[in-house]
Amino acid sequence: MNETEIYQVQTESFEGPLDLLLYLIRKNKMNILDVRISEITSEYLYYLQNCQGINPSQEGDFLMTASTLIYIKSRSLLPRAGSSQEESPEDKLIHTLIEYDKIQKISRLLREMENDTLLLWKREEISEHFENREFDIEEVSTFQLAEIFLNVIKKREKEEYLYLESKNYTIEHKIEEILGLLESNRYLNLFKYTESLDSIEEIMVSFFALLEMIKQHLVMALQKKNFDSISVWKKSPDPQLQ
Amino acid sequence: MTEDHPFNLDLIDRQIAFIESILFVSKEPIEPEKILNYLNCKNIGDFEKLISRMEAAYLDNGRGILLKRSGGGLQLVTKPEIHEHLKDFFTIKTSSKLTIPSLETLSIVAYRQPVTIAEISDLRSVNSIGPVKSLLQKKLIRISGRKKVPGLPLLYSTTQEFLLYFGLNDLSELPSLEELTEMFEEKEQPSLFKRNNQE
Amino acid sequence: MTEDHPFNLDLIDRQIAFIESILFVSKEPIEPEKILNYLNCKNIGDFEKLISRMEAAYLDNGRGILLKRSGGGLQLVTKPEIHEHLKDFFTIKTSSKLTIPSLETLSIVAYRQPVTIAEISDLRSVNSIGPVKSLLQKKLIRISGRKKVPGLPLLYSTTQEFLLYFGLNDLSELPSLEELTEMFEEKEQPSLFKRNNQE
Repeated sequence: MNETEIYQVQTESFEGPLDLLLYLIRKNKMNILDVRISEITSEYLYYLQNCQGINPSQEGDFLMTASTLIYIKSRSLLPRAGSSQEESPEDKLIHTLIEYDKIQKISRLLREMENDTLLLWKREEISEHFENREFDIEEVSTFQLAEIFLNVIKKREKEEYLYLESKNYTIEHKIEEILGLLESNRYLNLFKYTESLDSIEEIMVSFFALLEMIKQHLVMALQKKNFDSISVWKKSPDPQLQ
Repeated sequence: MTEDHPFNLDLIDRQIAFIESILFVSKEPIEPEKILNYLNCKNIGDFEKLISRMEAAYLDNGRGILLKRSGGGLQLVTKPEIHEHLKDFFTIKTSSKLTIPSLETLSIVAYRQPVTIAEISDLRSVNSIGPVKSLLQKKLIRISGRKKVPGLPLLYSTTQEFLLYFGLNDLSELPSLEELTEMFEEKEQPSLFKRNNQE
Repeated sequence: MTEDHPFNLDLIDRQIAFIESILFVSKEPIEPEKILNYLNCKNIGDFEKLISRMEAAYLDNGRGILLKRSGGGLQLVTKPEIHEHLKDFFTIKTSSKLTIPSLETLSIVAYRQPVTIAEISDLRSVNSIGPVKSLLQKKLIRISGRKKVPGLPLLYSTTQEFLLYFGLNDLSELPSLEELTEMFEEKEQPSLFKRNNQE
C-alpha cells in the first residue's frame, strides 16, 4: 500500500466489517463471486490494527469478522478433514457479502428518495412544541407505550439527593449536582444548564463529570437532530427487572 | 429572489409563491418586515402591492385559504365559510386524543393489569382519577373486578378495543420491559478515551 | 356540498376550496376515499377530474405549494424549487437525514419484513439495536408481532410513516432486487454515497 492510498483510506469510515470487506474487494478489483478471501484477510487485519475507519463502538463486530477470516484462511492452508456436506464458512461469508451488497444498494436508493422528499416541506414544519402535545390514538405505537411505562417506573425510583454548592469544583461534586438536578427534572437541557454556570472552569468540570457519568451508565445524552440542544437523561437500574 | 425589477411579472409571481410557502410551513404569523428584508424589497409600496395581489388571488372561489393580517403579522388561515364543513369532516378524529397523563396511565394498566387507581396514582405520583375516567370513556380500559383488600377498590384492565388500536393479537405481543431496557442500554464505549489520547 | 351537478362550475370550485382547506389543516395526508365520501361523490372519475384540476392550478408560478399523493393519501407540500429559500429564510443549516446504519437497517426491514433484530444484526454483521431503536422512535418501523422461534423475539415492519418519509404510495413502488441491481450496474461508485456520516 503506497502512501497516497493510506492517506485516502484514513478519511474513510466503515459502517461495519462487511462495509470494509466490500471496499477491499472493490479496491482490489475482485468480483464478489470470485473473492480470494486469503488475499484480503491480511489487508482487513491491517485496517483493524491501525484503527482505520473503525468505529470504536463496533470494534467487537469487526473482530468477529476478523476471526472468521482467519479461520477461513487457516482452513485453506490445512488439508480438508472429512467430507462436509454443509456450507463452508467461506461460502457463507460470500453469501453474506452478496446480501450486504444489495442492502447497500437499497440504502443508496432510499437516500436518493429521502433527498427528494426533504425538498418538500409540510405544514408546521417550523416550531414544534412537543411538551404539551396531544396524540391521536392511531399515532401511538406499542413501542411508545412501553417506553412511557419504562419512564414512569424510572421516575418512581427517585432518591432524594442533597447537595451543597461549592465554589471548589470537583468532578465528584458535579456528578452529585447533576444527579440532583435530574431528580427534580425529567431531563437536563445541557445548553441551558451551561448558560447558568459561573465560569469556564465550572463548565469544563461539568463536562468532564458528564462524560464520566455517561461512561458509568448513570445518564445518557440525547440529541433529537444535529445542532439541537442536547438533553441529559438519568438512567437508573430497575429492580423490577432483576 | 433578490433582483430588483418591480415590474417583472415573473419575479412577482415567484415572490408571491415564496411568501405563500413560508406562511404555509410556519405555525406562527410572520412579520412582514422579515419577508421584506429577505426579499430585499426597499419600497414598502411595492411590498403592499404584492400582498394585495395575493389577497385578491385568495378571494377566488376555488381557494380554501386566505391571507390574514393579524397583530403578529401575516398568516394563512382557512376561509370562514368552510368552517362548518371542516368541523363535520374532522369530528371523528377530535374525540380520540390521548394526553401524556392518559398515555402514562394506559401504559401502567397495560403492563400491571389488573390494577387499582391507587396503584396507578402511586406509580405516577399524581392523582390519576381523571385519566382513568377518560380512558374508560374511550373504551381503552375497563373495570375488571375488585381487589380483595380493605375498601375493595375497583380493578382496571385493558380492553379488546385496546388491542385493536395497537394492532396486537394479544397482550403477550407487547414488548417486554427486558426487551425495552436492552434497547435503552448504551453500548459499551471503552475505547472512547484511549483513542482521543492517541492523537 | 352534497348536491350532484357535475357540470356546475361553482360547485366544483367550492369542492376544490373545501379539499384545499382540509388538506391545509391536516398534518397527515388524507385518504381520497374519506373526501369522496364526505362530498358524496359517487363517481370516482369526477373526483379524479377534481384532483387533476387542483394539481393543474398549483402549477401556476404564483403558487408556492403543490398537491402530492403519498402514503395512499393527498397532502399539500411546498414546491421543491423553494427549498433553498425556505432554508435561508428560517436559517436552517442542514436538513437532518437518516444515518447510514439507520438506512441499512431500514433497507433490511423494508425488503425482509417482518424481521427480527437478530436477523438484521446478522445481515449487517453489526449489532443493530441502536438503529432499530432510533427508527422506532422516528416511527419509520413498528413492532408487528413475535416470531415463533425459541425466545419469541419481536418482529419489525415498516410503517405508514415510512411510506410518507420516502414519498411512496405503497411498498410495491419499491423496485425489486433485480431491478435494483440493474439500476446500479451502470453507475457503480461504491463510495460516492457514503462516508463522512457517522452515528
